[in-house]
Amino acid sequence: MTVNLGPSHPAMHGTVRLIVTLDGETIVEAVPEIGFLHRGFSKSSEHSTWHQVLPYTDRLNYVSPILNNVGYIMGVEKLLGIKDTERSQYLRVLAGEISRITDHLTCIGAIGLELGAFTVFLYAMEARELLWDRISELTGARVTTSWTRVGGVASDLPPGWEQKLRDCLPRVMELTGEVDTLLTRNRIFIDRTRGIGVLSAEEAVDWGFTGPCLRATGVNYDVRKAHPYLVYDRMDFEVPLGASGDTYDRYILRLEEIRQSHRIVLQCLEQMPPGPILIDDWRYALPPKKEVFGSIEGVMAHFKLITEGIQVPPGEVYVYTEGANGELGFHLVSNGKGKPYAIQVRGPGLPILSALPRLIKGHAIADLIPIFDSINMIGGEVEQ
Amino acid sequence: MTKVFVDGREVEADPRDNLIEAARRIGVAIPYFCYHPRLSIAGQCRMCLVETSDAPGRLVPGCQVRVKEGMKVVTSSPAVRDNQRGCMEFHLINHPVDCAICDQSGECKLQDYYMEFDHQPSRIRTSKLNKPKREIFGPLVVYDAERCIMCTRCVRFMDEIAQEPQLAVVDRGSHSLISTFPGQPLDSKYSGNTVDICPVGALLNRDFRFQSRVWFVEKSPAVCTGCANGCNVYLESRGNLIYRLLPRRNEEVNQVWMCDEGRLTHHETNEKRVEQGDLARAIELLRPIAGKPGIGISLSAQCTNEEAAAAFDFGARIGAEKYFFTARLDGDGDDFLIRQDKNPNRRGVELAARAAGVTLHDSVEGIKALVAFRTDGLLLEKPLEVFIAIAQNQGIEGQVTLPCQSVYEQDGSVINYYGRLQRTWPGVPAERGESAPAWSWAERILAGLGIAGAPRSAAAAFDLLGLPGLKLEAIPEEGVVLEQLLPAQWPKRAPRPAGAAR
Amino acid sequence: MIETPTARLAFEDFGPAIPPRPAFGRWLAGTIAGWTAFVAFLLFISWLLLAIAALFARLGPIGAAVGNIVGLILILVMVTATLLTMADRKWSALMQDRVGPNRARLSIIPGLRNRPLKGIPHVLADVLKMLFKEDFIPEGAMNNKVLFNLAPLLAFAPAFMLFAIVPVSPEVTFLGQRIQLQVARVDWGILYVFALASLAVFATALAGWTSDNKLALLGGLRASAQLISYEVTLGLTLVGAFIAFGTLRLEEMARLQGMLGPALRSAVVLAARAGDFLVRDDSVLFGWLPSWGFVYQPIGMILFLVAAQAEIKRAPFDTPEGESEIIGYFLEYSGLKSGLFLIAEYAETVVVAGIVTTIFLGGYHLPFIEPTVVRHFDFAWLSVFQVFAFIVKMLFIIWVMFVVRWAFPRFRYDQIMRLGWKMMLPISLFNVALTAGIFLWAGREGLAWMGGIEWLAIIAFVALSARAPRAEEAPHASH
Amino acid sequence: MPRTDLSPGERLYLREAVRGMGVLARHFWKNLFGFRDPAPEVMERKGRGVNLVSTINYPEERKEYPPGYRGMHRLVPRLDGKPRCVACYMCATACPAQCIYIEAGEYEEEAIEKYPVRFEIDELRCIVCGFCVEACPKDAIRMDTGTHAPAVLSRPLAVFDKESLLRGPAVEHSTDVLTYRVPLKTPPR
Repeated sequence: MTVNLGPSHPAMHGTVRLIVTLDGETIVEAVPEIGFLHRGFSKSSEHSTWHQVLPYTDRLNYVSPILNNVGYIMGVEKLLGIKDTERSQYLRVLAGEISRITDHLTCIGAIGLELGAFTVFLYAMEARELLWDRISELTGARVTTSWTRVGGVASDLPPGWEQKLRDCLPRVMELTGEVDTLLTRNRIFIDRTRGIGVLSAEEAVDWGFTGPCLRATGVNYDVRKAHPYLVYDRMDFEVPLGASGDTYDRYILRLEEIRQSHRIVLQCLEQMPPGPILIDDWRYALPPKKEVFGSIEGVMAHFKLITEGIQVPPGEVYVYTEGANGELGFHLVSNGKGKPYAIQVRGPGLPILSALPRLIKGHAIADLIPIFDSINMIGGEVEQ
Repeated sequence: MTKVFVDGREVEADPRDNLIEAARRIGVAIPYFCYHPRLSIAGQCRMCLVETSDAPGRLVPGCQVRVKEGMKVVTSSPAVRDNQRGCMEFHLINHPVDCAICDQSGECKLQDYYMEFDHQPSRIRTSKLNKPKREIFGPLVVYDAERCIMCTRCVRFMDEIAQEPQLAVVDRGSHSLISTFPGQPLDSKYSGNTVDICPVGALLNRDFRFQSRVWFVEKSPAVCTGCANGCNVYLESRGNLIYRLLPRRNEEVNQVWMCDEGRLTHHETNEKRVEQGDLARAIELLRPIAGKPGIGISLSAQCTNEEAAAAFDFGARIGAEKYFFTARLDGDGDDFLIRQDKNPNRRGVELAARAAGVTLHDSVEGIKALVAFRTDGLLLEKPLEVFIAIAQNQGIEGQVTLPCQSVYEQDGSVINYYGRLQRTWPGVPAERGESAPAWSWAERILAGLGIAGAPRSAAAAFDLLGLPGLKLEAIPEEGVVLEQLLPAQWPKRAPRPAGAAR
Repeated sequence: MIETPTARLAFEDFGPAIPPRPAFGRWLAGTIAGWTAFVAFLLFISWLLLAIAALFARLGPIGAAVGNIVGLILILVMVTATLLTMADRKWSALMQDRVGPNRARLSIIPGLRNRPLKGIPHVLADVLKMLFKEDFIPEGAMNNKVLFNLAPLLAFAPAFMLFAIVPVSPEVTFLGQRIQLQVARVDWGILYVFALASLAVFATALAGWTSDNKLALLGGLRASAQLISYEVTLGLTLVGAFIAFGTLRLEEMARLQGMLGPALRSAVVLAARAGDFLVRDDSVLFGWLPSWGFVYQPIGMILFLVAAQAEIKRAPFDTPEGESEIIGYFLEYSGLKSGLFLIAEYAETVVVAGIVTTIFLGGYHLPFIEPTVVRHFDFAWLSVFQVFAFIVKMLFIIWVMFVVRWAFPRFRYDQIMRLGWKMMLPISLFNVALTAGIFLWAGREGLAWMGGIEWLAIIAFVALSARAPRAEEAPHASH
Repeated sequence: MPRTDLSPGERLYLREAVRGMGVLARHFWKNLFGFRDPAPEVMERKGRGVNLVSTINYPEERKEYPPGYRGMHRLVPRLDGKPRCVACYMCATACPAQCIYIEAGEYEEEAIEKYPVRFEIDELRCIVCGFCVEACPKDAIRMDTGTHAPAVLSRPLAVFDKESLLRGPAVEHSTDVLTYRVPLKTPPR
């Protein structure tokens, strides 16, 4: 029996379609079909200036947009050969880790939701909303942040924001703890997730897994530790590892990563130095508003940057950061103009999604859903 | 050839070259404001100062200094860079914060050079000098003294190229500005060129002013339809509108200039267009009389070669009795770029007629039905039984009027007054209504009447012209001179093919 | 030129409009008033049910039955089930830190135009929506249109008929009529429940099959297997109760869990003679423990609740629906038919709660104070309170079932089967054997002791059993 | 994380069931009897007896958007009520969604020559990235209205024109042309 799940199906986040061949309730074969959310990211980027690509990156992994912003802008900075200010590095890490927490909360909530534990989903969403409120105070928008800039970030911490964050983090962790209570040791949940969607470490590496799904199999690879960028080398955090690479491990690993990200956020708040948040070089960063309003030099630099974009020297870079779901790579090619020649994104979701048929083969159709959720496919980054 | 070294690289330069041109040969761009290759050297802006081996320890203006055998030129030493920065700073002292309202921004040399050579905040703390803004110099040109950097390119152009000295520098020092003479506006027929050569936003085109930003419009090559000279131009268009025409370099037709009249020819394409046509009704009207005597074809000298060829083809297939030639009336001409014949393709229509072996009549008479391929200059003394017009602009209404594409919108070719066959390209991205080239309408009418074989593309129509060895796609960008059409008499200063007699 | 139509809006219409913070005192007063009104409303409903029954009872025995049908099934079950659709959403909202539905307005009533009324108009809105939505029958179902239409009826009707044997009040003289709030008093009592409940499986199977939809078919298959399996456990869990009470009749079971009839009457008479204010409730075990079914049958009660939850296909046993997997056997239904499936689920919840209340929670009995109430008021007042008590207990059970529903993830289909056959069936068999043994050995007193010990064991088990180490206590990889 | 097996208590469902129900029941009773402060900011709800409900009853209750929030656009007026905008098209250029349509016109008498005859924003196309605000060299467009674009019943209604966008407090900078420059001496011929 062939059953068609999606593209419009309650459990198919991000509109993906699974053509599932069943034997009774056992899955013989599953073919994921993507493309329903395709937006032509690469092609659209070629017609935008380097800065105008930024809103597109918001929409890659739309649950942790700041991590995409950071990854992309780091690529442009690498092409330009410049480095952002120290404070902006801390800000990027801070906001990025908050985004990671929101992403993991969403994933955990979705696992709960699809397993019928709707309450878990709502608790996770409640915690996520608290953090997104902070993000919106910081960046001006909850999800479509477009927050980073070449050479820094768009806005500094608003007054009183740090205290607000410190106020809301305990509540976030409390709700995370309640999710923990409701799911982690619950036998129904464990029966549904343990030994389901198992992938060995070797196979995971072969499939190109990264991020929590890879670490759930026991492979110790986290870009933040393996190739530290920004100020991650100054942060004290641990990389949790799973053992068996099943849905349960993927779930519990995300739960643990939330706690680790929480630690990083607190450390960032402690260590963050004062200083500028944007480099002072008018070839790359827009001049301060005062100069734009009042001096011809400022307004000319401003006009050139807006109309023609940042002049990026010809070259080709691949920049990889640890996105919420794994290694988020940006391959940027510049031909020396104000617009990218080509941009490709290595979304962590695609290799993981492509392993889905392997993961769910032989399981019941009811297991498809938790497996699908635990790999946390985000339509935006899989189908650029 | 003279051998010089620019930034350590060897350059084979013409002995008449100055340093800027020599450096340009290997792609090294020395910045300049006042220099123009076709104008005399002024040395006003000091932007082009470079170091040479001839004058160690001091900087020399690249525009004034000619190359010398073995000369070593350094264009990016710290001293040169420092001078460039200083020059920029100097030019910007009194420059108003006007990018937002200045039409030049986007193609402004100040902006380009600032980003390339300066990109530093301003150190000036005094207020800027106020000068007249928005001086209307003439019908096409408006002047803003604050933005002017006194490169005097415009003054030199009017003196040397237009040869109508209408501009001058008045006042002194930082108060100096460009001015017209009292009671004498800048009304030269070439005044638009001063806008083109102005490196900043001081002289602006009143026709284009505030219509669009320069980075929104798309450039595409075309041939001006204003007169028989066939100046090479760039169209700048967006959507289905053409915003302005700029001269395109062609040494043998218009050098780098064009006249004011030609600059305004795009208005015909933008305004008062016929947009819809009832093809079915046209076919209905023609069906009973097709093949019977009494059908006339008229075509205007505004037609492209393809349209003209298709018109004769159409006439032959439908059994036309008579062919009529219409044209716009002659206007003023001069001995430089402006011709009296205000039609872009009189020679082409004549050529097509010769190829088709028909005779062209001037006044429309002796027929019952008329199909007009473009209606410019068409005069009907009495109403006809059937009158189908393929027209670009509103004005003459036939029983059926089919919308014709402008020359700027279609693929095709025209022949200028001295027989230069020049290609023109579709330059407007968006379609205007149902408009189509006249040859396309001819083909569709014939198809509706059940007559096959008419040319279905511009290239096919071009082939009817019977020009051996030439294909439409193969016409080079600068055009081909058809030797048999070369005139005996040349206007005095008009650019002409290299071998032509002066 | 590009023509774009433009919008002119009054910008004052939208903008931050933050209401002032309400005073805490006002909120408190409102809350207290609201709860008082709720209790008063329940009391009024109790009185109304009795009054209706008494009114119809004037028309003779058939009239009495009709009165009970009207009062219990049409008013109590139907209204409760309807309200439960709302309560489910509101309660879940409270559990999940939400506000819950509050958009619908009774805009045709002048004074209530802009009042959300805590979301109550949603009940009406839901009903109207169900009634007026297009009744769409998929093409594939047209071949079996009769069966397709029959399925929701088969789901709906038994759910309501089940309540016929639930006693809501004791036999009492109310408004001059001898009445008891129970539709049918039959010897085979609870067997009626099992007989009718098994009809529901036809509804799911028919719905799944006739929908001509693979996912619905899967749902129907899952439902038939699940329902049939849990029927066994459902029956066995109650066998212990039969043993304990020695009857199948629910009204008997209810009566046995408190003082009624002559015993109550004589106790009150004695107390009146002595002038006591309080009258001792002799049915109370050991002086403090109401002799309710849960005392005798702890395991039976828990298992019954679980099995009933599975039987009415509610989470965590909602695999037949499985909204995130296969959407459910009623996938292709729309409009009123879909509504029938949904309301049947809630009606079944009410019925199960009613049965649990009757068998395990003392039915309509008020512990400790029944004789005192009769001493100071009279039997008619007592019955009003008893109906009230029944409704409150029933609501509590419903609430517990809802908490269960919202707290757990869903089982997988095979895990449900394993739970049913390998865990619940053996335990319930064991429970039957144990109960029978103890009853033969020590009678009901012994059963009470056994129950007490079992409760202690369960509480100790829940409170003291070790929790496996938490995730964060385990070592991390770090480098 | 080495795998830990379930303890016997957990294997029997009941223990975790009770714990889970406990969490829910705690939320339920706290929210049922808690004092719901409809103040929009959840973080400010502190103190005893306050419930946990974080949902906001939009539109009766509204959350105040934070100061930096990118809301609906407005065209900033000058002190004399005309828009500060000089129709430089920077916002239209910077906009990745191309939602801004401008037509420029000319003031006859003022030192600022250019002004927008038409200035329209299609709020449906807008992706609220804020690049237009960043791109404006005249501080003429801002997204500080503290509201968002309203819901509309048809697409054309989401296109806001100059008059409806021009609102909010007027702004003047010392660097404005009108502030420091003498009036145009020679009116255009």
